[in-house]
Amino acid sequence: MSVTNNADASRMRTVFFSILFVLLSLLAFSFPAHAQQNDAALNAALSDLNARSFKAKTAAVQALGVYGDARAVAALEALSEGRLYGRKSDKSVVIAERDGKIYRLTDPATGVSAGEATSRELKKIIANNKLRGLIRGVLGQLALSSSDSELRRAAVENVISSPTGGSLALLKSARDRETEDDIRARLETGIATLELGSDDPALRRAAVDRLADGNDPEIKSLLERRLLKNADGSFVESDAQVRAEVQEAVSRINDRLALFGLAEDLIFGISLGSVLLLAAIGLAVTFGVMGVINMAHGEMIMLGAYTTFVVQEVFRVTMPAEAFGFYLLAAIPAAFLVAATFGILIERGCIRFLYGRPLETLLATWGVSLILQQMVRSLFGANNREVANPDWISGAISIGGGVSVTVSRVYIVIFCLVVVAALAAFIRYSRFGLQMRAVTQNRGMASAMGIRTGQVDALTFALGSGIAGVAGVALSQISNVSPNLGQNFIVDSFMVVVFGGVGSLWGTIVGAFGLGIVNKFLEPVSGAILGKVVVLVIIILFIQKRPRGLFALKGRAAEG
Amino acid sequence: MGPISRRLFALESRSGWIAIAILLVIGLFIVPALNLMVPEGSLFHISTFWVATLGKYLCFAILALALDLIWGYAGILSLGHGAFFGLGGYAMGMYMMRQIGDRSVYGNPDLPDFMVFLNWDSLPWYWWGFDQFWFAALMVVLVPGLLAFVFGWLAFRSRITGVYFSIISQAMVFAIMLAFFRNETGFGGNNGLTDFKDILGFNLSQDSTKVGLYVVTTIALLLVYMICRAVVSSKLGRLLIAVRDAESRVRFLGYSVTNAKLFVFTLSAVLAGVAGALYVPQVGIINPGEFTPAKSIEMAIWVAVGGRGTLFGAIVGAFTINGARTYLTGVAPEVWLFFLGALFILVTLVMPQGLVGVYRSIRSGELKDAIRRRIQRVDV
Amino acid sequence: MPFAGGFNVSMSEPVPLNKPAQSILYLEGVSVSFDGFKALNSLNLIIRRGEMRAIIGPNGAGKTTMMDIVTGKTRPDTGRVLFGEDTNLTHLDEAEIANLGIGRKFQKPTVFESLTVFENLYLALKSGRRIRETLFARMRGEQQARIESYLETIRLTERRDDLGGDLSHGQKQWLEIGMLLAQEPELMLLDEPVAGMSDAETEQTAILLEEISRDHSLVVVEHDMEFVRDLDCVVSVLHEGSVIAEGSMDVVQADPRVIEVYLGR
Amino acid sequence: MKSAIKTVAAVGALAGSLAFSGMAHAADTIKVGVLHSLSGTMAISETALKDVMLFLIDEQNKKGGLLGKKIEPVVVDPASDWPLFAEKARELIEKEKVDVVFGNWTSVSRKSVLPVFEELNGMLFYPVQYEGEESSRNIFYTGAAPNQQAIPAVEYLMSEEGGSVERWVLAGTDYVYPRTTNKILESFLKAKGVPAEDIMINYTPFGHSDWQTIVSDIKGFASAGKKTAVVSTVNGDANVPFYKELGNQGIKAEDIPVVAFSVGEEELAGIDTGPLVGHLGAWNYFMSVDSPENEAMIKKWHAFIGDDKRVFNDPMEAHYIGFTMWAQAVEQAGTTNIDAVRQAMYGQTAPNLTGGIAEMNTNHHLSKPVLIGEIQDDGQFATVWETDGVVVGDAWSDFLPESAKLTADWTYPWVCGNCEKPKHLTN
Repeated sequence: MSVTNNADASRMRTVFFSILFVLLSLLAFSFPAHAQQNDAALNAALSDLNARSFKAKTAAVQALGVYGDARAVAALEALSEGRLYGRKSDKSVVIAERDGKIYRLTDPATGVSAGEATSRELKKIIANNKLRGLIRGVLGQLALSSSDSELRRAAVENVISSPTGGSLALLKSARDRETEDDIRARLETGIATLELGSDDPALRRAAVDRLADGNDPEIKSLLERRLLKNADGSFVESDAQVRAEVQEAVSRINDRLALFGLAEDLIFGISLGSVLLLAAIGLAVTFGVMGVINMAHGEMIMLGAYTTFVVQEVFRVTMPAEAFGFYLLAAIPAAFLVAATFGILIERGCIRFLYGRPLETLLATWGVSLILQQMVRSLFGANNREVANPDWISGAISIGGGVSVTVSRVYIVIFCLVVVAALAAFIRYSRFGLQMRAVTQNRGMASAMGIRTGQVDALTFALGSGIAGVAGVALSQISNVSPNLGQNFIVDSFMVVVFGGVGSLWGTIVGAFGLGIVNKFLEPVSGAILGKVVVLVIIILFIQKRPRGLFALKGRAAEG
Repeated sequence: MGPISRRLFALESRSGWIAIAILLVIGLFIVPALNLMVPEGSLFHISTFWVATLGKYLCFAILALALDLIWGYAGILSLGHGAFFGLGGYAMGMYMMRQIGDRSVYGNPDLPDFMVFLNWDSLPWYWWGFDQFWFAALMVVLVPGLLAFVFGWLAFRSRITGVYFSIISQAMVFAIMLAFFRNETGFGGNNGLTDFKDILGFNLSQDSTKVGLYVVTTIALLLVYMICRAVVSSKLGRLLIAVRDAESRVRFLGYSVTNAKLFVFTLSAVLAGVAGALYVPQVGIINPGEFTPAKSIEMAIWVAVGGRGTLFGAIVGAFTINGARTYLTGVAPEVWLFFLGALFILVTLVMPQGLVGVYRSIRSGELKDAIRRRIQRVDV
Repeated sequence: MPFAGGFNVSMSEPVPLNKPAQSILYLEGVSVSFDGFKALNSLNLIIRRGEMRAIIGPNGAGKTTMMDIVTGKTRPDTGRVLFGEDTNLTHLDEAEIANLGIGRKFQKPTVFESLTVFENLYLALKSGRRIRETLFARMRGEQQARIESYLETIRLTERRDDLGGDLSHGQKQWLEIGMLLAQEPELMLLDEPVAGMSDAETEQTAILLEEISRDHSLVVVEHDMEFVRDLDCVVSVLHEGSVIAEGSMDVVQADPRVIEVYLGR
Repeated sequence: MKSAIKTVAAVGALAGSLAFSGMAHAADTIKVGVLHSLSGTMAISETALKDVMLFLIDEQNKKGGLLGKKIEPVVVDPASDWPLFAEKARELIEKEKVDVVFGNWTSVSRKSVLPVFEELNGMLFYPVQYEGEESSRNIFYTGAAPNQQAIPAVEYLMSEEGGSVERWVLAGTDYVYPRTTNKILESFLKAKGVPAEDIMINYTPFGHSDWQTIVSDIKGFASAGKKTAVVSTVNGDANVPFYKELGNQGIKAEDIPVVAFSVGEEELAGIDTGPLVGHLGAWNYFMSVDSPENEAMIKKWHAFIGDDKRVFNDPMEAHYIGFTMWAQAVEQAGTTNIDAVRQAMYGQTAPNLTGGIAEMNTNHHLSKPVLIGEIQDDGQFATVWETDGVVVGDAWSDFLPESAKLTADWTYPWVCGNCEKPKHLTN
């Protein structure tokens, strides 16, 4: 019992502070001139930010929110982003920008430079999640009146996701001022979510009407809570009429969400499929075309990922900050070259002696993979390396219904398709591709026609390895970059190639996406682990039916 | 004596028999005696570490024999033999788990600790009977055998051969690994079965028990060797080699390749299960780590290194690789994988017949010819 | 029951056939296609018991496919394949068909290279084919004598203890024929038995086949026209998956369609 | 026939040379075994612990060693292979005759070596936070027990300062540590009045790399309008893709904070922490803690390893504390005899690097402070909360019915790792 009491009390406190804060902030908006003059209060609030207790910091943030001028905004932003420091010498609060080994300081109260300092002379002012949430709300409310529509758009989201007691009034006034349709729509929704708790049944009904069109799971659960009963047995939503409408709205949203759920599984499946395809595509060349079981295939992916890391570090040191984000583009050819070079070394040094003995290449390349793993471990250390997601592939695109697609995965799907298309075109149209197919189909004849089969073998293997390296660039964006990276993909890659049909690029594509989608549809039903087991069993049983995979060559030629 | 029967005897030459006898004497009498009777500190004392480690190698040797039987003779490379080894081990582990009784941490005589911990209220049906040694021993051969039979029947009937078989057998062991990692599966999840106290009433932490297990394993190795020898020198052995060389020819001769493969694959799985069952009491733990695909691949490498298609080679390979691992992980812990990797590459490239093959070519003077031929082949 | 196994009957228009009583192999309306390519097109063929038949035809005419169908390696899309009186072969697998008494030699000589010549024959020897039987098999003196006699027949007595892989190309062909003999089949299908042989070897092979044909039904697919002529038997000409002519070598060679097929336009 | 005899002789010689190779060792050093995986899946975490052991031994030798003898590290590689752990443990104790072993990371590896240490009466210092439910006479647990990590973290999140969380996702890798921790947390939360529908438990396999569905489920679970937090016991390799997915799907710490018990500075070094700012970790040590001991230690560590980017983390501090206590105990006992040192270990104290004093309890677990930190964009944790003093590590959790009644105490009158009543009460 005491637990709930405590929680209630804390909620009460929050509400109280919020109301107080909104009153104060309204005051601030009405008398900005007065506030700006009162620098003493600003300074006091700023120095309170450096207090030890989070309570004092909270109060200081709220006080700064009341100020609402540019200086307060700058200080709050700095605090939220971890750029606000306390100078140890005079306990003053400064905004610090790192510049190599030193920090350039700015006095938040005046906005002028406060000299430089080393990291030893400064102590970071820590914000916790609660404080950051508060700052987000405060800055959002301030930015609601910004002239920049992008800022307003973000601000609306921030206010809605961190609502306080006064948010409703703010949102309403913002709506009345708003010129952009989409922002106003968002504001309307935000207002409706708040008005759902209004005392006026008419307002509540209007809110329900408004919200019934949405497909946001948060709104759904907001509505669902109106249907619950209070502790005393009465309904949260007292009006039966409204209750019925809420019920109706919930079921409409549910229908839409079910569709979105299917879409989500499909999207996740495609995304997983593209990862599988990337991992397997190099193998489709070395195993599918050449018949070489390359157990070091995973290590080629790993080499690609480590090349990405090295290119990133080179960019970090040599390139201006704006260009840093494009290290990924530079990493693609680099990874291809590195992995292809290793591919040639492996082919010339090892595999070429083993043609026609596929099971022995398996063992030898297993040895190669051990050596490569240990090599990377000795060079880069055993732990994970950080490969940053550049800004342009960070974040997510919301497609409604609580479903969002992360940008990096969209890029991976696109990238994967581009790689496959490029590979297919290369094999089909280039002279080398022709030679490659010729050597695969009839080595003796190709050799008699003057094709240097040894060279073609080496280059084919280099091609497969290089593509694996390129896959490593993409996989470094969503996975560990560690010496074990390759091992995580090797079993899956072989499954995809065998399932799709050895020697068939098309089969590999269909196999990868098929397995990805099946896996993702199974996962919610059976859990992640059992889902994977089921997929493996499906593959094993499927191979019984079609021993050569989905897209196998038929007839006598395939039975050699 | 006809030519065939002469060849039967020639397979196990007199020198072969003598070698077996010498190894047996060392294994069965000298090692235990040096461990139990020679006082610690003496130059001739063999520490329990070596008895336990050799015991482990012996299990691996049985496993390697099992794998050699199907790969070296019938040409079936299974990359999933860890499954049979592990299942045999689990069957034995379950018996020893049940023997713990109320000496477990939570003191529940009816449930193993991990079940108590996961709030299971009763023993799942597949644990029934494992408090009886005979039942567990039966399961040691039955479970791997049955799995191999079903899996093999599906695969061989559909004529899945070569690389395809290798890869789906890898998928099988991988699936089993994932299933055993799950705690709900009821085999202790990642930690597996551990904390064993005794086997058949013998305290596992006593040196004499360890020596006893070691001796039993040595005898088991001999028996398995004899079984494999009997199989490969029978007409069936010829048939298996024939299957390896020209599978469709065998079919057109009227033999059922499926049945031949199925028989030897199931036999091999059973032997692997026995190896696992002997392994677990000696290392004191069985967990899904035994099902990792890497381990199964490595088993094939033992056979390749020792010499495929020679039973003795499988034993040599298992001892060599595992001995090297024991030695190198202690002496060169940071770089030993380089050595191991290089060894694998070297063996496949320059010793296609493995160590035993090298030994034979040195003896017969074929080595020089072989090298010359090899160089020529590369030039082509 | 009218007998329709006559020579010199053009089979270009498939006529419904009635199975002759003495036929050992009877194919009716057999068709099979791979990825749209019709390898056999409603093929009709009848081999009488004790007959030796040569089958010729250009590359891709369906000769090997026909053998695949008979021996169970390939399933026909349509058609009937009967062995002996009324054993339907289309549902049996290779081993079952072999055990019925049909032996086959491949185009590319296929022997067990890691086994000795003697062991190759030992495995082929007609005896228990079950796995249990092979596991506990003991060689009997009578079996050994038989192997020795086959060795004699295929002229490999000298090389009995050499590995199959060490034989010359021609010797492998012979060994394979020897293995067929050891199987004691009623019907033998030989796919290009003299391909890659020297003239002397070819001649010897012809003699060998004649010896064999005395107590076996024999179907020989061959490219070597001289060799076929030497066999002196009925010849069927296959083209695009059907028989276009049948008869003695002279008759067949005079057939305008055969000439057209072989000489082209 | 000669050949066979030769073969046998060769095999014998090989075995012999293997057997003798380890025998020659000087008796005038004190040997410390280091049993951490340097290859395989666990090398990621354990290699750094091997380095820190070499560092600590080097430091001690600079101070003149122990009992006038130099300390000699014996490093072996159990290669993330659990049965190999047991073999190597036996090798260290029986063949190398080490006086103490520092090692292991995973629970299964500890379970694998435990019978070896008990049989041969060895001494193992185990430095990693773990699930508890164990107290061996031969193992000292210097990492956190669940009550030193999980419970304080959840209490913090429930507090107003931590965001008044009411809804909980317990996400973990499917093995014993997350299972135990989640069970303990579940009963703790229920005791605190959290209804069952506000707790979601999810398990994933080792090395799980595709987190799209689960992160999306978490988002869905969090959309119920109550403040939601994720308690992550996700292990090792799976963390990077997990956090990347969190960051990419835009889950901000202000909305859904994730508190992890297996993610420290070493793990964060492999992740771009920009999008993760504010997610939490609960440990007994953070590298960022501003204390003179910590600063000095990091400086010496960087000098030793020759790379000032290398991090120092909680298990490393645990090794530091364990090693310091062991060295003191050896000095006090005047011998490396295991039984004497064990007795001297009880009540042994050593300064924490974060301030305060750690103490070895008679249940073989440490008393240590608990710190909650938020991830910063530089890959460090900023401490946002800490316990007032030290917390005594519990071998047996009070929140599990079967274990609540058990006591671990290796001194008179108990002398027992899991007993309901003292063994020597009647004596």
